[in-house]
Amino acid sequence: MAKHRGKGIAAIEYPTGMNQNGDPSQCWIKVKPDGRIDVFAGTADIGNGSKTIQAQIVAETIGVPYDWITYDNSNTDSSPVCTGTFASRATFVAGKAAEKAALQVKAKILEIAGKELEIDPADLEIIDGEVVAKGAPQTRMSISDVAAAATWGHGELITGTGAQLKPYAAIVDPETGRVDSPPHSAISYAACAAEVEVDDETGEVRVLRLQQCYDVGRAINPTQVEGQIEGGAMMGLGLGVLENCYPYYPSVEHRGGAFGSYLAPGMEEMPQIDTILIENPSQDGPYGAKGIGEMANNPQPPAIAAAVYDAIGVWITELPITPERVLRALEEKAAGKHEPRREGKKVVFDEELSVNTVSSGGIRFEVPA
Amino acid sequence: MNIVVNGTAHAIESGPLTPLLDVLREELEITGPKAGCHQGGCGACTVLVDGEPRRSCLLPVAYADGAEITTVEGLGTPESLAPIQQAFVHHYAAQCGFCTSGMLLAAQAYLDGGGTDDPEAIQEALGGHVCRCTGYAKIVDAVAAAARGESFDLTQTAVGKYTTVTTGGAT
Amino acid sequence: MATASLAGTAATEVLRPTSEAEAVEAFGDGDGVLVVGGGTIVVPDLTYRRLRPAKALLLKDAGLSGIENEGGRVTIGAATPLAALVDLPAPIGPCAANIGDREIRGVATVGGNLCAGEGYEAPRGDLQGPFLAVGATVRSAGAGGIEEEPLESFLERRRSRLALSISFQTPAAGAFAALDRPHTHDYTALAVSGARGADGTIRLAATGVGWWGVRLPSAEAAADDPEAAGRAALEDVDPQDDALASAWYRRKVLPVLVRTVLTELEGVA
Amino acid sequence: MKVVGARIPRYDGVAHVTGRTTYVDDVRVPGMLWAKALRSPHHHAAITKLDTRPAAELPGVHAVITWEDVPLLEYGHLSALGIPADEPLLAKDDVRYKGQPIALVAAESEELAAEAVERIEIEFEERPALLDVRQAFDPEAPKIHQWGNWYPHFEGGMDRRQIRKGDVAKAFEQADVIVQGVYRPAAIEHAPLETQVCLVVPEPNGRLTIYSCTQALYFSLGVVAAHLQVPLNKLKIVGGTTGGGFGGKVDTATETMTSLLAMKAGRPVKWRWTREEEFLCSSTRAPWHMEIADAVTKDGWILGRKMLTLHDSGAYARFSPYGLTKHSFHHTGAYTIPNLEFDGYVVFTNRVPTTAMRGFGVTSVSFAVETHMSRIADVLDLDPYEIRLRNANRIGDTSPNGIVYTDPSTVPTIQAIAEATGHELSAEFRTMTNEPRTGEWLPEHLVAQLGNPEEH
Repeated sequence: MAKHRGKGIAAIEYPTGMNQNGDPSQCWIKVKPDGRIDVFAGTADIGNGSKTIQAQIVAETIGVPYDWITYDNSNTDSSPVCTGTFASRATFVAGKAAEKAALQVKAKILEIAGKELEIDPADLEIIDGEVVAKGAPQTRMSISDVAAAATWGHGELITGTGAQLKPYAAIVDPETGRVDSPPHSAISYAACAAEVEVDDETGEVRVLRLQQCYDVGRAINPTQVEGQIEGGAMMGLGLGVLENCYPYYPSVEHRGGAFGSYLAPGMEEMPQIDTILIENPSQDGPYGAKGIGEMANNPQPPAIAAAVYDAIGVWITELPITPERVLRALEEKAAGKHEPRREGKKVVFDEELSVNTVSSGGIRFEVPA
Repeated sequence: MNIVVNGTAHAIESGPLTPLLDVLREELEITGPKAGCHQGGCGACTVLVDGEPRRSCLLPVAYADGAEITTVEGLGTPESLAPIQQAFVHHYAAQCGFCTSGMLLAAQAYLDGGGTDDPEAIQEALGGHVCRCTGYAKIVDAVAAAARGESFDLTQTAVGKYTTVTTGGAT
Repeated sequence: MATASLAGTAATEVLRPTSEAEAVEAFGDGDGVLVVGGGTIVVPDLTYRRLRPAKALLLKDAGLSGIENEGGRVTIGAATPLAALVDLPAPIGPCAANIGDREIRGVATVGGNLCAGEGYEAPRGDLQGPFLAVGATVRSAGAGGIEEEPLESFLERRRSRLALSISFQTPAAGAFAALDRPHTHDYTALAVSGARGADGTIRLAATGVGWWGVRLPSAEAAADDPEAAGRAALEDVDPQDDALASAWYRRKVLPVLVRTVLTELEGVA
Repeated sequence: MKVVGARIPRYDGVAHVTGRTTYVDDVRVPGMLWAKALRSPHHHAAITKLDTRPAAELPGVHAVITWEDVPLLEYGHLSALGIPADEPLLAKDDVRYKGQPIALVAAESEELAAEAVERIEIEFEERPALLDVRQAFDPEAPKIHQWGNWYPHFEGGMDRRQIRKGDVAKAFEQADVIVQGVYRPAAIEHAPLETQVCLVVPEPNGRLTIYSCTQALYFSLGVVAAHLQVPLNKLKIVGGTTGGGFGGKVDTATETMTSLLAMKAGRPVKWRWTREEEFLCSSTRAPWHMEIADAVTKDGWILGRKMLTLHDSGAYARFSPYGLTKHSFHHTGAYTIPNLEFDGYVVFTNRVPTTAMRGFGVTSVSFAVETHMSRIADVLDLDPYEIRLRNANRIGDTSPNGIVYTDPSTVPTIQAIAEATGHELSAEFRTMTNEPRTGEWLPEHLVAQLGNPEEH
């Protein structure tokens, strides 16, 4: 007849980009006669903020104010290939393509400016939308003037393209799973501590607090990173204690067909969420960025499961940790049936769930003693 | 039947049982309110009906006959954003944006009713709205900031309330 | 004109009475008539084509809204929105406050809630529980004219009646307990209401343990001992599985909520 | 640097808050028709009769399509990777999940389309359903898929994804304790606020403009072109603004069928799923069944791991083989375990096909591995932070499939959380780093797995 609090921890890792690569993203950029910059890419913005991120990368790389950039991902006629917004790749892969395209644009701007100023482009740099001679800042030319000169004087289009692709890493050994080249070019890491309160009579679990640390490589836009992490945390909370398409899995009965019967997390379930970002740069991502969009819902469920154990002394390893599962586990514990089987040096949990119990003559999980 | 939407009067041809949402979106082509579920479960279609927040997918248009409707288009324009719209931009309270118009109108009704920056009161007022992207934290922050009457810098977003950034490598 | 509505309502005759008398007449014997209170339950059913009524009776302008209190006898019009109930004493106020969110409560009506669709996959009539607990009577129209009867018997035939109002004597004390899950999104899995009348009689009722709200007579009989009453309540219910909770779980938690309500009632002078 | 690292507002933020962002459902074109689908009411059944004429004859109906209208009926989600296809765009001989599309109608209104669907005459012969992945291998299990009950097309004709590393038998022999557990995360609905939707407009030049909510414009372009057997320049996908996805909108669930309707009707057609369809008929995150046995020393080193994974793919393969492979590559989590034996199966069941969702393939294994880690700490009475730090990935360690880690952050992220929560670590764990292993952090069992991070 009480509410119990508990704490748990989990640490996770997650790859960036498609698991075995082979997933190109491309970008092309053109510069208008007044120096304003049009970026074309095929990356869908599903809310993750890739329009903003790629525009930031281009502005930074060329050296112009952010509001000089227009970004167009609207259709497959004008935009080059992007495999898609999944696999946490929109910043890491597609953002890299944008960086590469921007570097080409920058080189072209410096080349035209070099002709105009009669200075070796290698001795020029771009600062705040102006081409400036290194060491002689009084010698300068605005990018607007460079673009005008290219358009009306040199008869040139300042443009750039970029493509990012790691070739497909084929599995060469189906026995061992070894691949012929590295399949993931950056791995992101996170740790999460959860604090929960469990009502031992109704079985209700409330998540009170999530403290999380993510290695994001480089936060191109810290607010958007927080947005991914906070949104992921609530989705992870849903995975941990609320959501289930098949409430009687493996049965398909009683599926919820409405928000009233499928428990997506609501505002009132929001715990306190603390976010710590670590920037341990990746070798391959734009400005050292890694992708953290997907992993943001991975560490909460195990942290919550450990916190529930800490609170009431039962392991619930089927998700979500519903009030019913809590009460059933507590009932088993009271009946002395929740303890693992110990045999020699083996400690065996969850035997009732194992294929060894449920399959008849089909598949077994053999563990050497 | 007649309704006034964002100050403009419209004679309605749809049948009286047609949900207000479908009248707005399909007959009047006012597409700010979103059809997230047509079940009353998500709040993406919320509009103000005579100042009260209502799920437009649940309301037969006959029940809005003669009413003044405010949709997100009537809150403010891109050139002149309402404070709650500014708050959502500054606090990064919209990601995919599909829940945003309903969320904004629920928030506006909360503010119009004298709502404070108390997070629990905000959660109670907006709690029926589903957002799958943000995890709600920045939405609550935005509404609270608007309730405090803050002014908002639209050139940058707010620093997360509970965030620490450790730059410069891990080891 | 474009239409996105799935609803097959073009063929539906829409009736918009402007008084109780007109509403009663329009309803007739109720055959083929869909009553639209606030619309929060039936409009999605129209949209999803689960309802294709010959006639729809819109109650909004029928004057059936309002709350009167005459010496502790409270009468609530069937078209009164739930938002108007949240400040009523327990168990009614807390239950009303627990339904939907501000936007739903602003339009959903008492009558609609009492006549909510049956069953475990449908939104339940949450208010059936507290109104049973306070011994409410319902005034309704239909075949045979206007009649007033206890809520228990009304519930059995509510699909063929037009609820006009519901009345009850304000209890000396009341209490309400529901599962503390995210209620703004999910339907109530289980709730218990209790009331103590002026004469000390305790009445208990539950929603989420049957096809509609039910009295808990066995628990009432054991009300002196909250623990025993909780166990006894199981004799009064026949819960089933649904998307939110299993019958097993409902049986497990019903005694807890009954005990909680009775304990709270004891604490209220 | 001024722009990178800055807290710039969303590029489309003002459009979002003023309701000006145009999602697919907001696009208006004249003459548009509405689509509705006839879906399977059964989990598993043979289709014994299908007659769409009563629907086609209804005034206001402009097109009806079935499997016969699809130029290339089967094109797999992973066909681009050379993996064979198993799923017909529209059901042909049988249905294998409740909600599977069988026929579509395009009509003047959504209501009329729904009415036409109800007129389609169809008969089924129900078949037994397979729902429990653990019983899919049983001799008496119903056979539900042309390839057998589990996916048989991994490299080398393997019927499972295997990882083999080091010497597992020796690890289990040397272990002080073997901890074994079972982990079963649930199927999850993506539930983006925008349901699946697309609008296809036939253009006068013979092209199709496809307004799509896809998360992957070019991926969907390829899928539609393959089914329609047309070159890429016949199609223009318009999108890039999606009302939430979370993985579910990589499926290209509506684009091809709507294109077929638009071509047949010669009119623009919109297909917008109801929320109920989204919940009951759209693909989900997979439920997984995972069994782990770890060989552990009493001070908390994990010497070896045996693991069995059954990935509930639902009725067809979709992305599941990819997801299982990713799962296998990450089945040690944020830790270095030198001796591994992993077997994973993609198992078919009569439920809606499962697909990618946020964390695809790894959300499941993160839950299993991390809960298992907490259990091991509890069984051995060790600090749950410290056992993780002890086994943490370090620079130069190798992954299950032999990749050398170059920038792992298990150590600093856990240390940061310990500090934030006030969890006291003993000195050796407080001061350790992710630098390559030496001394006490390089016990004998971890020597052979080391790789050279410079060669990565």
